[in-house]
Amino acid sequence: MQRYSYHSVELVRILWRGPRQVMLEYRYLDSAPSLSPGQFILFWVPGSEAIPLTPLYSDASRLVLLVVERGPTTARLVSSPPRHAGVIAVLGRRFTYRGDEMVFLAGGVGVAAVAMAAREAAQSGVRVTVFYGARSAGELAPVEEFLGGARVIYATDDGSRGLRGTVLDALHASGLRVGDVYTVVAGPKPLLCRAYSEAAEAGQLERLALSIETMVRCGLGFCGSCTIPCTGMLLCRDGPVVPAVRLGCWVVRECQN
Amino acid sequence: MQRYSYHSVELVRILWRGPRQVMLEYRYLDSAPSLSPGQFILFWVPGSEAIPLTPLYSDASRLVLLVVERGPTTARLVSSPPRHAGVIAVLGRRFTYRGDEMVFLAGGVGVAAVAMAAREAAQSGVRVTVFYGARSAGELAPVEEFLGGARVIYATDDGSRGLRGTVLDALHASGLRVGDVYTVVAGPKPLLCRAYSEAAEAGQLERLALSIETMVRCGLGFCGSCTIPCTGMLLCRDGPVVPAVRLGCWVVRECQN
Amino acid sequence: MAGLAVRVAGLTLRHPVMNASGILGSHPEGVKLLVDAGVSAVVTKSFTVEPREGYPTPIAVPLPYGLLNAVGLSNPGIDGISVVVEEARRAGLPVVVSIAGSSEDEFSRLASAAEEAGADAIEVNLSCPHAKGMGREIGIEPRLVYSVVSATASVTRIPVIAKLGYVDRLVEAVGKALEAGARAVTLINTLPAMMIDVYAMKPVLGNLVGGLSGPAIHPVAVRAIYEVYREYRIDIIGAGGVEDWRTAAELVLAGARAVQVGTALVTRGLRVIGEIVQGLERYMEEVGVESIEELVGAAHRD
Amino acid sequence: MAGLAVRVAGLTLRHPVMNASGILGSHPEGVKLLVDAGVSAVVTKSFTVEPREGYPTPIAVPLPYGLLNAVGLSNPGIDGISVVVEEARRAGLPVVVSIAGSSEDEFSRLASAAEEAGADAIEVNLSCPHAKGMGREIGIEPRLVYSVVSATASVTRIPVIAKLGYVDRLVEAVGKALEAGARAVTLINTLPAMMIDVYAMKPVLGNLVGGLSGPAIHPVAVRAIYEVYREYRIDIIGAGGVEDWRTAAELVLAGARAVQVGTALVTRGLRVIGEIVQGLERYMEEVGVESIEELVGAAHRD
Repeated sequence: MQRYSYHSVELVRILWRGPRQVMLEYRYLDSAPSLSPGQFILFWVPGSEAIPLTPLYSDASRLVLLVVERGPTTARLVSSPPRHAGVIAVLGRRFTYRGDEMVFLAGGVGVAAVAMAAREAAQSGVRVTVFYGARSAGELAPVEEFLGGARVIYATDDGSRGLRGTVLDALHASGLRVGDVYTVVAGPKPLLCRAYSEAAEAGQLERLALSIETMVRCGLGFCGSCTIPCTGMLLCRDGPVVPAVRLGCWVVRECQN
Repeated sequence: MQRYSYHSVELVRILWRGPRQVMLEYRYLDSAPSLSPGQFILFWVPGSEAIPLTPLYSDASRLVLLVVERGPTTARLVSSPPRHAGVIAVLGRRFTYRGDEMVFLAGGVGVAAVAMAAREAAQSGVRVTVFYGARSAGELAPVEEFLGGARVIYATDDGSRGLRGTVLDALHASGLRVGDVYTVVAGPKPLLCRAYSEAAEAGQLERLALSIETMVRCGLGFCGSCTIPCTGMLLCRDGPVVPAVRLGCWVVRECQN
Repeated sequence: MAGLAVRVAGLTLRHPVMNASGILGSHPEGVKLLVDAGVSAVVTKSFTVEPREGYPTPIAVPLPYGLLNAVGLSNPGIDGISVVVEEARRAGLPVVVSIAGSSEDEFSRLASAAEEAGADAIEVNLSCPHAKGMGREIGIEPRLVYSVVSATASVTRIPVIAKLGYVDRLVEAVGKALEAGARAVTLINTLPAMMIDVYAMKPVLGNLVGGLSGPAIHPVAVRAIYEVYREYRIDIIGAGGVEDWRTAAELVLAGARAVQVGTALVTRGLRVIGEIVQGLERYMEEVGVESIEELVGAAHRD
Repeated sequence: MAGLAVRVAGLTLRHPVMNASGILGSHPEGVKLLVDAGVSAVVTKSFTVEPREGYPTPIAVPLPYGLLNAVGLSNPGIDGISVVVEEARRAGLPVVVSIAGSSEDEFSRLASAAEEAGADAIEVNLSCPHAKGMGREIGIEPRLVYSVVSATASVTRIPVIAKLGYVDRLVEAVGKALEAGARAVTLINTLPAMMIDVYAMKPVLGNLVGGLSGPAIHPVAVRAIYEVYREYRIDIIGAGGVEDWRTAAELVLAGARAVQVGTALVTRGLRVIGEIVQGLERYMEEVGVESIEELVGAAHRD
């Protein structure tokens, strides 16, 4: 009934450590929220702030997070994850795709933004391929178990794993262009912009969705901090996964073409 | 989940009028409480006070009350029932009996205290007889439809309906003494006292329950006003229908034997 | 919907339901959402002279019976007023600009800027601390209420609404606000509150303490409005846990001519405005009144 | 249960959970129910000098998030103190006698009577109006808090506990109470509130207005305790929406050494005391402390 709720969580274990990254498993100490694919949480680090994160996985007992160091709170999380933390849920809009086939382009920590969506689609019978890229093999987090059986194709800038190149290169190498099948892209802004561009040129914007990032403060839709520039949308209400057809103005502003 | 709740009600119709009595039907305007037999409500008359009443009947749509004039608020209810009123529920302890047979002795407005219990027992297969008495035929409220098919035997002081005598006389005339079968008594204190006495003499106190009356103020069990003298019990928690075996001290104090 | 039309604080509203300050009223995008939700007037976020980032996160914690928040008056500053006002005026809605200063001078500057930008009324946020005050909010001190409202009303011709929390001397504070030129009051702001996570053993809000809003505070709001209306038959805008037509009607019966919806816009969504409006229409039919104004303060009648 | 033992306000308690004043503590029968429920101390109903019938019904209205009450200090008067105290002492429990006067003289008389009757401590109810005060409760005026607590503490040797609501100048009021000789404070009392039935269009309480208690006010209680403890490292008894071990622990972490349970005894039943005690035991095991005293005010640590 209640749309939003607060949950105390406790660290179970550190699942993996990478350069300036960590994969953490927490458990809910009282009730657990019910997250749908595409939705996210605010994760409170006591003594630091609350940051928006899309869980790699969340159910009644487990919360799995992939965190990359980007500021003081994520640095704290990566170096010294707190034994106890807080979760504010459920934020954002559910994302569902039920066609025959779809691909996810995940650059770096963007894989966290799409893992639950990929998993749910794969488990629902959609043919899912996740293109997951990072600078080098050591920065690729062990996310396969959270992707629900989706096919995973790796790409690294230095070629230390998978294709040498970006996830977009890997997509092309597989014979596809953005928008040939439904495509969801998450990662650094240049990746989002190039994907948009490619889909736009092919007239396939309706087959593309981008995982947007903004500052998030309240997370509940009233403070306005997460306004997605130029779109009239609030990320914590309408995102973070947003159909490309609504992002034309955003692209013009945010992408140097 | 919530033990107690407040409900707005609206007058549907006046079902019956007697000398200084009225039978009223109200409907719940929002949610309705779920009353079990033996339980009661506080009925708030706007502009007057809130009085404890055991409904003749209460379900999701209907609330039927039998009210006798005993003070300013009941006088108001009888003369001019308010279009809108309030109900605080669910007060008191559920009463259930599941033997083969039982009788109710209801003197005057005491019939309201036992109607739902009689109905529920009758509908559960118990053989139920309700002995209902008043001073004269005109003061007998038309309660049969609320008794669930129980057999009803009338008694009036002046013989204008049924047996000439009290409900206790009528019980005896039917061949029974108090305590031969499970007996619940509601009505003026002398009736309760005589019934107790009869059951005690026959060694059958465990087959008797009395519907007690006290002042009721909060109704929720914290103010102490409804303490049943000498028993350590709170009427709004433990009553109003109380097993006779717990009333020895009360009887000594309250009944002039 | 003629029956729901109401005049309050010099504003003509097609129905009595607007948003509370702090909900979506700091940027044009948010104003558009409020307009689409069907509010009868737009109430802006509280503007301060300088832009404010606000407090560190967490700035809002959902509770079972309400919301705990310590946003810290995040706002774009005095220069951000006009673009918000324009968005509301573009939609043809009255706009109430909320202002928060730490001194009388700041209130005056903000009031002038609001009027210049085209605001239809000014809501004075008296729940912020005063630079020279001794309490957690201006509203605690009736003499400060007087000086702040006076500083606001004296530089502007548009109506001034004083927004107060449930302070000890509420009726006295309202009296001072009226003396100083307030046209109306908004009652109430949030209640002082906090939450501690018992496992982390720390306060959850970044600011440690904050304000409680939502259903939990509704009975306090009812009393505040009732007590003030009993003393002064003035224009009151009611706020505090309004989440459906019944809670809105309760404030009206207590003495409010209009209501503000805050927390429920967050927890129940933007559709709550329309639901309240429709519910009030049905309620008015049921109780047989043609205009909602007939119900204002009706609980005070014998 | 040694880990739950706590000393507060001069009382030695086997665990920190007692009842709140107003719940079952006005007659011996009620005291017996409290004893059977497992409270660590009995807190009586507030006694006044003269017997008081109280306000007309309805005196209590259940709400979704709490209880609204206006009982009106119903009590048997000063002569009723001893039989209640005796019942608690018979059970071997400490007993805190709550007193409510309208003048300093009345507080003195009640305090003496309580001490004579064998009370272990006195809780001064500062949420009633003062005959010569100007506010709805004594607690609003720090100087009245001083004079009333002083009148109480000066005539008795047993500990005096000042019970306050969340008033504007709470920390100042607590300071005055301490200056006047209070050994501890109980925070908080109910919040001013009311309910209007929108169909009947009237306030439901017989007294029209009353006090809100229960989960709705819990976040306000947390803040009150936190703010006072931050200022004064004194003995605090926490009250306000305690309904389970978590809400009890939250008040302890904020700074309370013991807690009172009021509304939850009504809405959840007498078993709630035992549930809270057991829950606190498990909590202490989980967080690895041997004594609950290690947790008092822990939320203030860095």
